[in-house]
Amino acid sequence: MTAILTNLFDGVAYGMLLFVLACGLAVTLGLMNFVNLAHGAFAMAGGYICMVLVNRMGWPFFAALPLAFVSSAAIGIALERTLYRHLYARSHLDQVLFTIGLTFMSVAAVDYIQGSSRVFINLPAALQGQFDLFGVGIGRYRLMIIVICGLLTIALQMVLAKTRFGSRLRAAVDDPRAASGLGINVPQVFAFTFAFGCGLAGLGGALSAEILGLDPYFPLKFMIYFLIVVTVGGSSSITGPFLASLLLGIGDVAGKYYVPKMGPFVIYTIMIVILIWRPNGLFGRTAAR
Amino acid sequence: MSAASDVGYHAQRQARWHYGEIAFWLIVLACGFAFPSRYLIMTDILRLALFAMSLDLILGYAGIVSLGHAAFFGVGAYAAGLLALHGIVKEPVLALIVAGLAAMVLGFATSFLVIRGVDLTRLMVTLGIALLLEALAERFSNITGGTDGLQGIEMQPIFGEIPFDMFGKAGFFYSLAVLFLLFLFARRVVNSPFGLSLRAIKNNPLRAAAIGIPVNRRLVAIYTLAAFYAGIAGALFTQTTAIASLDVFAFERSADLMLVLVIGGTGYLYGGLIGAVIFRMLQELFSTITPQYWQFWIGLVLVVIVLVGRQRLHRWVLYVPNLIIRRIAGRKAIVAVPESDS
Amino acid sequence: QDTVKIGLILPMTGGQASTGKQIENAIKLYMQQKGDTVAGKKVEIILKDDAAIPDKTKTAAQELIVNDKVNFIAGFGVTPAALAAAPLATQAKIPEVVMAAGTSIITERSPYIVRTSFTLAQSSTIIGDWAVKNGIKKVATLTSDYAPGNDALNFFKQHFAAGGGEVVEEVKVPLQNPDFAPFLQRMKDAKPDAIFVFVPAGQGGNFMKQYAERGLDKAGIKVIGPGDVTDDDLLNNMGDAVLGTVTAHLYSAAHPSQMNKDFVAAYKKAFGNRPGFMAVGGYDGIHLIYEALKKTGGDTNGDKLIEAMKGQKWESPRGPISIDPETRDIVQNIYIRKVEKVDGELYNVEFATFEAVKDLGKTKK
Amino acid sequence: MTIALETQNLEKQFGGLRVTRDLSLKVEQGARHALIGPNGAGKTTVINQLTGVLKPNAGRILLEGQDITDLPVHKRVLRGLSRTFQINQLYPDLTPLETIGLAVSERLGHGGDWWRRMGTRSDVNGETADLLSRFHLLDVMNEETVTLPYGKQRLLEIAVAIAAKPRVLLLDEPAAGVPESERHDILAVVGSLPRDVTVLLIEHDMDLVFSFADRISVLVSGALLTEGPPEEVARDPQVKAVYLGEEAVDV
Amino acid sequence: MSDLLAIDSLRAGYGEAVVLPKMTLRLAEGQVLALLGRNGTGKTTLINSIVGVTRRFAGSIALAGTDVTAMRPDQRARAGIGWVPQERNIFRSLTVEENMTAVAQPGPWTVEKVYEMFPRLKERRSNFGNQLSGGEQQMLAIGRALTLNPKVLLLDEPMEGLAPIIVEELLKAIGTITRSGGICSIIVEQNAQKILGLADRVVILERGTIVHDAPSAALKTDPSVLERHLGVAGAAAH
Ligand SMILES: Nc1ncnc2c1ncn2[C@@H]1O[C@H](COP(=O)(O)OP(=O)(O)OP(=O)(O)O)[C@@H](O)[C@H]1O
Ligand SMILES: Nc1ncnc2c1ncn2[C@@H]1O[C@H](COP(=O)(O)OP(=O)(O)OP(=O)(O)O)[C@@H](O)[C@H]1O
Ligand SMILES: CC(C)C[C@H](N)C(=O)O
Ligand SMILES: [Mg+2]
Ligand SMILES: [Mg+2]
Repeated sequence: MTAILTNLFDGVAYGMLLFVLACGLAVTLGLMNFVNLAHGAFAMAGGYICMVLVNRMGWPFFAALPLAFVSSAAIGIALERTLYRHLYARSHLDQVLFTIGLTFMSVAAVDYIQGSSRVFINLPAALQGQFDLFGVGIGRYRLMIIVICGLLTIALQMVLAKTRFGSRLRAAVDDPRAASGLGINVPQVFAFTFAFGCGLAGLGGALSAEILGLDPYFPLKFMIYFLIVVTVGGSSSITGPFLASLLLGIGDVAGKYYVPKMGPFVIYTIMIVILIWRPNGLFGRTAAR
Repeated sequence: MSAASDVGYHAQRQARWHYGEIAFWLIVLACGFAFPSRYLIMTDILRLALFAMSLDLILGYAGIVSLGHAAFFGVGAYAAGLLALHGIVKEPVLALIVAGLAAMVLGFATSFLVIRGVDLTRLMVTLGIALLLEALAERFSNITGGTDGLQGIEMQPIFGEIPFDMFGKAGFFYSLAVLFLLFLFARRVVNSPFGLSLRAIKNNPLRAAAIGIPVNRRLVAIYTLAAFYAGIAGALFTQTTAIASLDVFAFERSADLMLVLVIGGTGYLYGGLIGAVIFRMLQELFSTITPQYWQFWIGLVLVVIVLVGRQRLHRWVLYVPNLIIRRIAGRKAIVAVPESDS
Repeated sequence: QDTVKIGLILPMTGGQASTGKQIENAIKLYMQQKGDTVAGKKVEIILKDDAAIPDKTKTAAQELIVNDKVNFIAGFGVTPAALAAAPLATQAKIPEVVMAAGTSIITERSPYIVRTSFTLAQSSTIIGDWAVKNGIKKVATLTSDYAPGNDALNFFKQHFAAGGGEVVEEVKVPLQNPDFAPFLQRMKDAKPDAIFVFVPAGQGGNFMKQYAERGLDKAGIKVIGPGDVTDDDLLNNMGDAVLGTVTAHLYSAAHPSQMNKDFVAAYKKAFGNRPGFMAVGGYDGIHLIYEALKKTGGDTNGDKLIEAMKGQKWESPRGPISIDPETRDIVQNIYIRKVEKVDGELYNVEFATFEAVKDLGKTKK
Repeated sequence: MTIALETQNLEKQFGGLRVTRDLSLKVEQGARHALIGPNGAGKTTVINQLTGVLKPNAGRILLEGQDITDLPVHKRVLRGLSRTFQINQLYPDLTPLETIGLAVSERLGHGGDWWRRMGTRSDVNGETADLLSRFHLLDVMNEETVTLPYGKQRLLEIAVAIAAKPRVLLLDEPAAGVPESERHDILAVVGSLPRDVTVLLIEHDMDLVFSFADRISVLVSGALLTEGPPEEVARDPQVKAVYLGEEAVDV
Repeated sequence: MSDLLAIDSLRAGYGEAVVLPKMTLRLAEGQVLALLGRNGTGKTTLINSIVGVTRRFAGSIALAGTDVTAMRPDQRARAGIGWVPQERNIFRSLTVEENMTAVAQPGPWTVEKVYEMFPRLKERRSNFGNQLSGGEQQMLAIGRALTLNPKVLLLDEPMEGLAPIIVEELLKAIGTITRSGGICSIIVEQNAQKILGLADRVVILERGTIVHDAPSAALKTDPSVLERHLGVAGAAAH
């Protein structure tokens, strides 16, 4: 019983982590309809920035986290203004080409600057280790991830579904020309959203370093996971990717625990089955694009 | 000229051979004699070109995106490897066809999963299939050699006559012949009513069905054919390198393929061939200059290609050839205007 | 012809890039120290990236042999890459110097292969023996699911079981594995005395962090294994949880010889960080090439070079080593080390030595 | 008189919304039948069910007496049921020549032919040329459809539907977006169809409807309100109240 | 009365193509202008140029005395331009209601008032844009433009696809709205007869140039102008 609960806890934490990492992509891909395969590069940027601040400059971890968000968002906005915005109207294949190109560049650049060895972020003692809750081992760090991600999810869902910003964003995506003719400042909406997505990625990168490790190949290694989360979740809301992340996280952890031999089968099988059952993802809108 | 024959004439416009095309193939053949020390990389390009052509058949013509085309490449590769390793089919050409057929069977079986859904779903389902196969190949390491790959493959001479040499000369001309034959076949297919109906489906599946096209059946057919092509490419890979390892299924292989095709342009068959040349040459160039950071420069090139725009680049690159061709033939090179993508 | 060309094929990009970098650095260092001429010939290195993908290795090797007419191929970050190049070495009759890959079978695949790294059998059998003798009775194993991992597991099990130990849980993890949590939980639930771990160097950090997070250290479960998991390259970054981890390995940056101290100092000066066992493999590999050339007097005939390499004996930063004339594999000391803090930094401190260990993987066959 | 197209107790729901309610409609062979009704009455939805784009929740559809309810879209076309769309559904990258040529090939059963080149069959060429000239598309036949002016695209939309040599043709607002002066071209073409071809027209342009139809069905909220010859429908006070308004219709 | 909309020597088009060579047009408060012309004469281009989504080569546009030439489309919209595009351009992943609330600006026209005018929309309020019938989309496009509370209402073929009874109501409504103060409207329409009753003034375009500009009353008595420019025999003779 406790084993089940422990695994559930680990799975949820892992899923939440995937979610923070991927939800920026859910925003850019799902809502803005922009295939940003360089998403992981922003996550990596956030991770390395946090690492440098904490390990090299001695910042406290909790001060470095927001800065990881802000600086990734800043990088995001800079790139959006200079490069990305020219590509919204282009075909998906062009977007793929462009963002893979950026990813390659980021990988090589980080390799050049930071070396190719894996790095970790020094955690405060308060976040290390486990405590026992009714016999269930609760990792402190994982608990923190769950709390942060949970709050984030709720906030995001509120913003996107309940506010006018959300509908203006979707309008701008559906038909940028008409949207601008009807009073929506499309470039601004896009830039803000994009930056926010990058910021989330950066935060995710910083949070994930402890569990997934951080090296220059991060954006390539986890690209597939991000894409799985977004497609399985569907693009109509944040709830979809959130549930998909949880499902994958729990499925992956349980799979590894109970049938370690099956290796990566579990995730891929879950994905294929779900996509065949619901081709637009769990929360996709069927009458879509 | 009556209206009907006029219509016939224009309908065959795309199917007619252009001087540019003939020149293209002559140049390719000439390369085989001009650079005898570069057979290996050129063979590599040919394989990649064939593989890309396979993707072009489904992406450029039928609009099916795939990030898992390596699945078929991999099956072809392992099939050819196993056939040779266990001496089941010794003659390479025959083994090539058998391997292609194996991939084709897989293509047919999975096509039903792939034709559903939107682009993103297709991307992920195809990717998932390739990754599953990779995991399977890893699992059944007693058959596939696992992470170590199939080792110790020895290829018999082609038709029992022409042995594969270490310099890769036989491999090159063998690959070229296979590529050319399959190209001819593909060219014929895409210019048929069947090929046209694929483009119609890509453009507007709703209307396609509304003029009586059995959309799903056509998609299944072309997907299966493309799988055959990819399987052949994979088998060529094994036969010319005498190795098959897990990364024939890898995501990177499918992703590279996508890059190749997007660089070259989709929907006119030459895109994969041109893209393969450009991509491999760049890779070779950059990784010679800097084995560590070549990815940066490749990335930069990709970014620039997109920002400048492929159409414009093609126009620049083909400015001189076009000038010459127009002089001689009074028309533009066939490769001048790649169709844009879905 | 007065140059000797060495085709160096390494993973310079991709997940194994740090292996490639260490080896390349070590070779650069060696050539700085010893000069780039030997036996009157200029040594030229041609570096190719194979991203640890065997078919790229093979194409690279072929290109190097056919076009660049190299006299050696060297490097090889992973086992499949080393294997892929083997038939070419045989065909071209040039030496293949394996500087990283660690599966036993490699040297059997071509009479032209020599190895200056290590085999997993060497360290795994030693730690297996050591474990039973030091009161570890129940072990759970966690190994990466590929050839080197399986070598490590099998040789460990043989020796551990022979001594009366019991393996209570056996888990093979995928090579590319982001999160160890569920596996570690399994380990924890099995309540062993120790976990035997082999994961490729880069992942050691992840493993050790999560080992500590899950409180396995506090539960009194030790970590033992070949030294990859506490690779010097990453060790200092892993946090205090690694303290006390006991591994058997060929090299520690803390190896107390003067030669090693100089080596570490020079490496640090040149590249800013500590050398790991990969670096040593490269350093010794290029040394072997130099020595062979010296012995042949600059003759680059492959057969003569291989003959010259067989039986070479020298002092390396890792200690005394030699090339077994029969198997062309390395014979070296294996040290039992424990992670300790030295001057505020984490090191693998050697406390027991097994001398001149041959590859047991081969003698068994 | 034979019935060309018939629905029996057709039902369609979107979520909770009943868009087609127990609809039983008969269209006689050779009829010029119009289907009118307020916006959102469910006219397009009926067409979509007839052609197989949507599956009805209940009820049957008969084409010339045969049940086609479960046939896929393309099979219905091959049986002689063809349509135009309210919003053009064309192939942006294909030329009119290719579009029509393909439609003709498909109907003649050559669509799956993967070996013979396009344009080498004289029967296909002849018919394609004929259609292109009837629809004034010969001069633009080699231009990509996207680049054509809207009016031409609309003509092409209808030409494609007719290329299928339908026995029953469904027209969903064929005149939408077509200027006054060109509407008559379209009407003329449709009018020149052989008398045994049955036409079902949806249109909000009452001038067009009343000059064309010999029978009109009025659909309101998914159900049939009334049906009859044009004069009768035009006079019906209910129809005036929900649809026609005060507009004076000259019949 | 001052001009609410003033277009001066506007030269506009798409890419390199100039569709409107030199357009000058003024519209006063309370006026309803009918914009007629054959296919492809530039009616939509004129509307779109006022909105700001075409390429402007030269000339200026002023709205209620403010020069809006340099403004982006969204700024113009907020300055008081309400647009019903020819293709309707309903945001497909927004619900009916969101389609309006996303762009709404404060003023007399609220979502509720639009619902009063088109009860059909209220029934469909939570349908997504791509789940509407053709006519419903048209209604929504009009309602959406109204919730912007514009000073200048630009309607590009707004009657297309609407049931006759709705068309009647819509025409009345446009009249009322425009004349209720502070607003002027431009209606593009294919069927001249439909709007002659409503419009104060008729402008006919040919190749991007105004070839006829006169009060609509004049046209009612003299159908030959329509015949000449539009090729329709007064369109009334049925
Ligand atoms: N996919 C869908 N989901 C939910 N409701 C839908 C969907 N498609 C259509 N509807 C609704 O069904 C009703 C009927 O639509 P339909 O398009 O058939 O009307 P119509 O009679 O053709 O109207 P119009 O004359 O305006 O074109 C409309 O109210 C529409 O909102
Ligand atoms: N996006 C575009 N790019 C280039 N040219 C265009 C574009 N849109 C329209 N045109 C051209 O501009 C000219 C005017 O078109 P416009 O759409 O303004 O005409 P219109 O009077 O509104 O016609 P309609 O009655 O068909 O709506 C036409 O010749 C058309 O081909
Ligand atoms: C221990 C590692 C150096 C083993 C290496 N990755 C191999 O494949 O042999
Ligand atoms: Mg309709
Ligand atoms: Mg217009």
